[in-house]
Amino acid sequence: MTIGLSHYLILSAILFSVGLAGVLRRKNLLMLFFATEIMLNAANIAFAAISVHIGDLSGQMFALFIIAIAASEVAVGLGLLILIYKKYGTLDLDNLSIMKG
Amino acid sequence: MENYVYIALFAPLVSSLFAALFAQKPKIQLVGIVTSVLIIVSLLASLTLLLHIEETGKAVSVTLMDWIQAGDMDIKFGFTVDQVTAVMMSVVTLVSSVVHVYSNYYMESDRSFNRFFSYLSAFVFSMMILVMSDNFLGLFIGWEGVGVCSWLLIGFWYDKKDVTRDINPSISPSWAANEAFIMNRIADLGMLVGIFMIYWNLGTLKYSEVFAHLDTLSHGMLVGIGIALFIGAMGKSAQFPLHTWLADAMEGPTPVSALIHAATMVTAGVYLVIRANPLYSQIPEVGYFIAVLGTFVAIFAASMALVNRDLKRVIAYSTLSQLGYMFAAAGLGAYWVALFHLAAHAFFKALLFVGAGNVMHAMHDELDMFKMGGLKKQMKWTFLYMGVASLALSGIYPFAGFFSKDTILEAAFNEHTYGIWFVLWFTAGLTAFYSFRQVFMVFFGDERYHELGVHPHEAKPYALWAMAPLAVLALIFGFFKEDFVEFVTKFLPAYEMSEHTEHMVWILTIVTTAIALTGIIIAYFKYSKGLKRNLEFEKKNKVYNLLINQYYIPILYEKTFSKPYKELSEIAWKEIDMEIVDAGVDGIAKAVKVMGDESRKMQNGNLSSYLKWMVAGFIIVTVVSLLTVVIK
Amino acid sequence: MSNILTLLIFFPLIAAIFGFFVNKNSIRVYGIAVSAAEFLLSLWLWKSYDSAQAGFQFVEKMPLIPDFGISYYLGVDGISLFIVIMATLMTMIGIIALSVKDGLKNLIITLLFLEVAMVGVFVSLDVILFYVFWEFSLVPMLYIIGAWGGSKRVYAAIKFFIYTFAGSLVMLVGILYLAYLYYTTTGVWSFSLTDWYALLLPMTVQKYLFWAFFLGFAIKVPMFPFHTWLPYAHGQAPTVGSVILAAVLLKMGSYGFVRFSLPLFPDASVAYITPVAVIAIIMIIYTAMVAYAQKDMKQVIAYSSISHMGVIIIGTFAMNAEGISGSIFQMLSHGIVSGALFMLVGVIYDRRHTKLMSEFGGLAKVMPTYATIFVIMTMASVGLPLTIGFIGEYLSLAGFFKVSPLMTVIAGTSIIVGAVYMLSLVKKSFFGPVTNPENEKLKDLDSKELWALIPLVAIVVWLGIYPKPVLGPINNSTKALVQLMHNKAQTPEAKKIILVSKKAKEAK
Amino acid sequence: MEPINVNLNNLNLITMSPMLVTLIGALVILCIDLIKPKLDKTLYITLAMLTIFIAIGANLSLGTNQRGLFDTILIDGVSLLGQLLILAGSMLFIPLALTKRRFHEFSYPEFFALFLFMIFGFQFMAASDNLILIFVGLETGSLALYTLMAMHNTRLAHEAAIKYFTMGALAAAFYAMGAVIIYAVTGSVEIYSVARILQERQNEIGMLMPVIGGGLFMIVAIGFKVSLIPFHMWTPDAYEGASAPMAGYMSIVPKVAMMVVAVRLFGVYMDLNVAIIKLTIVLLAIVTTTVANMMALVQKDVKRMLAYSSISHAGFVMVAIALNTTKGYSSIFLYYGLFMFTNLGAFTMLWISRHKYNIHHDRFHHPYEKFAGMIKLAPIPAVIMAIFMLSLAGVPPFSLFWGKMYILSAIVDAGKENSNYYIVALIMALNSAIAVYYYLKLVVYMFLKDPVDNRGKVVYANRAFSLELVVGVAAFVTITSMFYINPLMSFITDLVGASGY
Amino acid sequence: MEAIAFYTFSILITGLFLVTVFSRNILYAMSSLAAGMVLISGLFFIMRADFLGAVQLVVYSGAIMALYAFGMMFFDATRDVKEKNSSASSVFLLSGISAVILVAIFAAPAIGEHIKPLVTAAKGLDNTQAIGEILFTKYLIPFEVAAVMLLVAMVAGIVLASKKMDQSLSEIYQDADPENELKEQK
Repeated sequence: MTIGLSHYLILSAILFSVGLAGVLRRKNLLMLFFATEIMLNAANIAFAAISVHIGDLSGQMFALFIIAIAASEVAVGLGLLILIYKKYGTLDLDNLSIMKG
Repeated sequence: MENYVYIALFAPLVSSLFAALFAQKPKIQLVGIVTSVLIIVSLLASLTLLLHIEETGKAVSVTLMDWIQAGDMDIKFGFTVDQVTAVMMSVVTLVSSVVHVYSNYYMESDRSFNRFFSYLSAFVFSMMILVMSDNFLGLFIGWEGVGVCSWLLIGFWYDKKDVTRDINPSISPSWAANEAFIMNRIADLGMLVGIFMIYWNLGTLKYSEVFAHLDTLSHGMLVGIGIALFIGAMGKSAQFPLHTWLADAMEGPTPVSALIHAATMVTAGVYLVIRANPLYSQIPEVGYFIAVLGTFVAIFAASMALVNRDLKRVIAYSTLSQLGYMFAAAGLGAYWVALFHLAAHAFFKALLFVGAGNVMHAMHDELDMFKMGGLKKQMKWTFLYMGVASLALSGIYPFAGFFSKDTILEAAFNEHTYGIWFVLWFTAGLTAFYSFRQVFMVFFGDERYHELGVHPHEAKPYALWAMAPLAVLALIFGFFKEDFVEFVTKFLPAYEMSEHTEHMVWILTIVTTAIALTGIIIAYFKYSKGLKRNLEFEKKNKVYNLLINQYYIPILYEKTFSKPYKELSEIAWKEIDMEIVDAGVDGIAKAVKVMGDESRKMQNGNLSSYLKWMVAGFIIVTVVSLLTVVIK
Repeated sequence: MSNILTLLIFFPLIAAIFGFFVNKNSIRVYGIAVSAAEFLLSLWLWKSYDSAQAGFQFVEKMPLIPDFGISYYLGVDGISLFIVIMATLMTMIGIIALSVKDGLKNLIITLLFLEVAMVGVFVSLDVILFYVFWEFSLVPMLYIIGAWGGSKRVYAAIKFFIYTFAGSLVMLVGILYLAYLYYTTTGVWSFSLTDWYALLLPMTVQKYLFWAFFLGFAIKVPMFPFHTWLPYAHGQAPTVGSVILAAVLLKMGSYGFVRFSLPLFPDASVAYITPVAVIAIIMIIYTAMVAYAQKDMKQVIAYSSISHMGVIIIGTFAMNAEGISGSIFQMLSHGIVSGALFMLVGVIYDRRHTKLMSEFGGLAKVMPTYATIFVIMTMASVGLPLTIGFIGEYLSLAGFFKVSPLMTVIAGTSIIVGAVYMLSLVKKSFFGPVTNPENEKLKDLDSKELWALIPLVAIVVWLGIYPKPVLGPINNSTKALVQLMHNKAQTPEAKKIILVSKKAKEAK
Repeated sequence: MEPINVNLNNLNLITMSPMLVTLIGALVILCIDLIKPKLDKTLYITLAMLTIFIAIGANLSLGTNQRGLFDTILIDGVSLLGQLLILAGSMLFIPLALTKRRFHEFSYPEFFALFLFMIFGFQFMAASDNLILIFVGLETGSLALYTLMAMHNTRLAHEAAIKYFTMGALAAAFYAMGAVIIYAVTGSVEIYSVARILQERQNEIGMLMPVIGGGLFMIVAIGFKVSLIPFHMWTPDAYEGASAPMAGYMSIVPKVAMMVVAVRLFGVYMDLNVAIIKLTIVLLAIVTTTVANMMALVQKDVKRMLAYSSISHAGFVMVAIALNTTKGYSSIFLYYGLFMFTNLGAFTMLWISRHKYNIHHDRFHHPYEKFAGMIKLAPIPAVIMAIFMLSLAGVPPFSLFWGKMYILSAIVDAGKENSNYYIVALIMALNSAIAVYYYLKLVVYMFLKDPVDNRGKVVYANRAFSLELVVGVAAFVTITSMFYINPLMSFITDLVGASGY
Repeated sequence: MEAIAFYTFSILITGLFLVTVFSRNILYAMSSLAAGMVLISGLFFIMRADFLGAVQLVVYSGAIMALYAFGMMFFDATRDVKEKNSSASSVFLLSGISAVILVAIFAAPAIGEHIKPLVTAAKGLDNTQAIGEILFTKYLIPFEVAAVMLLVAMVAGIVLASKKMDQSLSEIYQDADPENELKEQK
């Protein structure tokens, strides 16, 4: 039994959904960010797998840049979290609902 | 001669405008004099024209200027004075002159003396346009113009308040004025439709051209035009069922009633039928209908006059009745007879009204004849005038009415419409009865006016002098019958009695005179002495109540038209316009707003739900799209 | 003077901008002077207008957005000429009669802006330009109603704006579609009306476009059942707002029918005569009834406007020169008369701060001059011959009689129902004894009001007796219009109903 | 392993010049700050403006239809237009930092550096058809933008930034996944080759599903940025939380950048004639316009209302993408070009009236009541604000009317292909009628109501010359639009047409 | 062999990420995330995407997780997080459906088939070399932009987390102004 492209893709799909579930479920912003990392990783797996499968390097490059993007997002995201943590003393997004309607 | 046409036409206008300049000023006697003089000038011009036409036998036509030009429609202010017009002009200006002069007396202490003359002269102007115009639309100008003047004059004492009277629902000058105007408008619509039909079928509205080409039209179309125009005539001449306004119009000053609602305006309908004789002679069935309706109105109105206690209303009903006579004649094709009666009627009816004006003045505007009586002593001349007029109205030889009415009866007989003849004959008796009922109630018997504490007095001499021409004409006009016939039949179709009728003339005359005399005699016995109101009778008797309530027609109109219209209007406004149409529009706006409020709830400020919405949106979009693909 | 139309449009604009620098206390005179100058300018336009010619005159054309076929394209013919003059006249008279104290400066400047839009609408021959002015006219009116109006003014103003705006947006889609059709047919973009006139459209397309334009115009007219903004707008607007709204703004809709719907979609117009006429009849009778039920003088006149507009629509859809000329003349007549009536109501409102008829009664005794003018206008409103009101109404009905005698008879009840509500208004307010002690000491018209009203009375009588100087050019242009429609008509039905007058035929 | 030879001439480095300018500008600002801190903000403002100015120049000097740097950079008409709009919007934004009141973000040079970095990122989005570069550019710009928002340093700004950021992260994941799918069927992440390959393969079995799926993922990512409902949720909050000029900026520049991407990406789908994607875009656009309009109706704060209004404008513009006509694509840029001035003008008016303490409302800085009776307190600003509102509402002759007209016209033209577009045009037209209500609401408050009480100076609180200048320019552009529409539109059409759209 | 490794890794990764997503304890969540990342790099190695695996290991498991760890310490988040998690059903529904959608898309036969590689390095290079070549030719610009992006992230992080942000200039009223805004409120 060989592991084909679809195995990876389905893994990617599952991980994407797991990440999505986390994003939707989490109220703690830090943990919510974790979930977005999972989603990006899911994409990475798919890219890498396709890239390897067809022998084209763009996919791996894309994955590489996604990693860079994820890193940048973390930096900015954490900055923002620190900011609101200082102001609100909590990371619960339920507290962030002054603006509505 | 053209200048005379213009003088006859515009002298009243100048008069009106002159008076209008002072309309808001207190009384200026000069205004009365100037306007009267100008109307007399118009009269003289009219008479000159009459003589001129008599001499030459040719009509005088002038075109003043263009009026409406649109598409193929080309309507000019054109005036033509032919035999019929000349007669009408003379009658109108003559009565107008008398009424103008008389009004100097009648309105002498009225606050709005000047305004009155302005309106009155304006009326004369409109009437002159009506009779002089050489096309239907010009006629319509006059038609509506007299309507407005009538509105203004009926409502002259506009500041009177609405009062509820026992026999009329709710009435005031302004109410009556509006009623008259609106009823006339209903008829005017018919007239307009007639005009439209003529225009679209013949491409012109000029009498001469229209009548010359009538034969190109189908019979059905002619009937349509005839009916439409007659509907117009019905309104102006207060024919059933559009008659109620005329009695109510008595709210206006009495000279107005004399001029407008007796002598001139109300006869405009008859004039129209006479004018359109080439049309109506081609459609005898419509003519017959007109005759029947006229006959009906004659007896219908006479019956109401029998019991009415209101001095002016009695005369109004008699006018209505006489208009019925005229229509009967015109409908039967005896156009010159109708015109002759029109002229004669104008004289004696105006006289009658003006006389009634004297009585009213004497009685301080009291109109109930039961409160008068025995005025003969104080008002000799007035009694004389009204007597003459009543005799003329009753058709007693040698007064004018005798000749004209008799001829109508002969014509009815001649046409073998014996039913019409019989009714008209019977009505002649009624006419005599109510006319003299009135004379006796007012001038004979006990002096019941003492109860009111009034001191009757005769009118001023110049007023009495002013009435004289009418009285004279009421007396002698009948003797001009032959000349008149000769004159107008140059234009109107000659109406020759058959030989059979010629033989019967004497018998008919005697029969007619007999019934008239019978009426007078009955009236004499019943009303000349010891008159008392029989309240029990008035309460109980159904026929009396039917008549005094004008066959309940005003009430019926009130209940079936006025009130429902008002209620429907309220419904249209409050229920439909506000609740449905407007609320519908607002409903859309509100719905949008509500939807905005609802959809705003998804923006609940919680990041988690925002994220969910985003994913949900993605899923909805995707599932729908992918399902579409799969289904395809 | 070849660019008089440009001058006519931009003079008030520039004057309005300069108006900002005029001191508050002097603004009134400035307003009168500017509007009078504009009026004289429009009279000059009339003087220079060649009545014998039917086509567009003083044509100016300058590309504005050439790639998209939009140009600055102006011109007047007999149809628009007098509406322009009426617009300038009514603006002038409205300004003369102004009784507003607060924010007079803003009001006058706004009125001048409004004048720009009004003149622009009627002289534009480029459809987009027309649309621009058409929409822009809403803005000053919004301000006028909303800022100087009655207690529900904001509601009324917004309703007016959004309602008309919505309608005209549908029209815009129609315009764009028509432009596209023109483009596909000829390969060039053009929004010039005269270019569009040459376009022969298939019936199916005409039908859709007809309704698209219809919606825009019908709301403006306003036609039943899109009329409910009007009573609010009139009821709440200050006098000058009502005057201009009734006199000019409503005419934009009916003018649109004549200028656009008929010549562009002759077949569809003919095909839809019946539904449109039925709506018009409903307008005539139904709103007349509603008017009769009103308690407020101004509302009576507001609803009467709708009723009269019904007659105008009837005349427009008569498809012959008589009816269309009549409807255009009726536009003028209604403009003058209802303008004057609104002004008259404004007079009494200034004195008593109420417009309820029940508050009045017997005014004729206290204010005779006022009553006289009111009655004259009433008579003109009910279409008395020899007043301006008759000719238009008569011709409209006469024209439509050719199309449908039965419907004309029903529509003709306008002369009855019109009399009913107007006379009952006059009776309730002017006749009878003076019951309300507050009314006993009312002042009659002052000189300012007389100056505003007397010219209108003069026009009412003058054009009633001698309409030729106005009706002649209208008639010429209308005949040409009908000829154009006839030539364009494709369905046999339309060919039959669009009736070219004989004289025009002979002239050919 | 052999050395790789790269010919510098083939790189076509010039295509990078506008981005390089902004990059250098940003770095210069950072360096200056490092060397000598506490310099006045005017210096940075001027530097930033200069940078943008040079970038515009660099941009204008580029010829169309060239690729550079291993084909990752694509300078076609659309990218030029996109960059021009981005730069012009930024140019209008920068002077707004010179306010009378002091605000947090403008006090730090980092703000201006980040601002230029952001432009840099967006420029790449516009100037590339490589999904990777677009993604990187997008994130560069977005991350900078989040920071700029947060730097306003109010509670609401933080909340806004977090919301925007988090949703942005999710959208980024969707973008990545969309790219995966596209890559999985084409083996390429470059749009032009994607287009080519899809064209070749479109009739293969099983193609439709991934093609559509990829498109839908991309719609989420793009819809997020241009705020299509239901991916718009961040928009009102972000606009409300951000400072007024930043909100105005956000309503234009990032959207323009993303619109360019959308044009490129969906252009492929349109050429393939994938009906589902077309339909989805149209439906989303309709829903966006309609729902946003309805939500805007019930707002109490002008800024928030403008946020919803910009959503509805985005929806309106989005329809044009589905038309796949040159006119449609051109009108997008025309619309945004005009919208930029009007909307930024409106936001600047809000900015001028910005004051520190909320008077009328606990939460809102710009509730309607604040502007009540403005015509009496400040007639000229009131008139100008009203002009902006009317322009947004699409009342002629103000600028957005023309944009609206062109888009509607483009939609109507497309009716030839599919008559349903007539209905779309009607819906869009009627939407404008709904929209006019909330714009008028402000006009009503300003013109038709009396001031709430005597706080005349509130509407002027933040007034400064540079702000007035921006408003003046915006007003001028808004009013005189009809005179330059033709050259502008032909310029745009030429550029768009030259790009093959 | 590959299959075993794949399944092991897959199950582990999924499990770990599930822990990340569902754990109440932030420390567990983070640890399992880090572990998952490491295992993903394992997957990359299986695929012979060595460079990517290395980067994953270094950047993710190293840098990113380190950042998170610092952040976590700052937030004092070692204790259990009390979350009022939104209704599980909607979360599962939404994520489940998206999983189905993704799987449905990925299951399409056209995925990954008949594709010619477009971006390839010179033959005979191993993965890292190939990537190096491509990265510095074809993807030079994205690489540079990514560098700028990281710079932006750095500046942003510094700005946001710095003390400068502690006091908001936007919310205080400065006296430099001639008028006192507070007075205006009266």
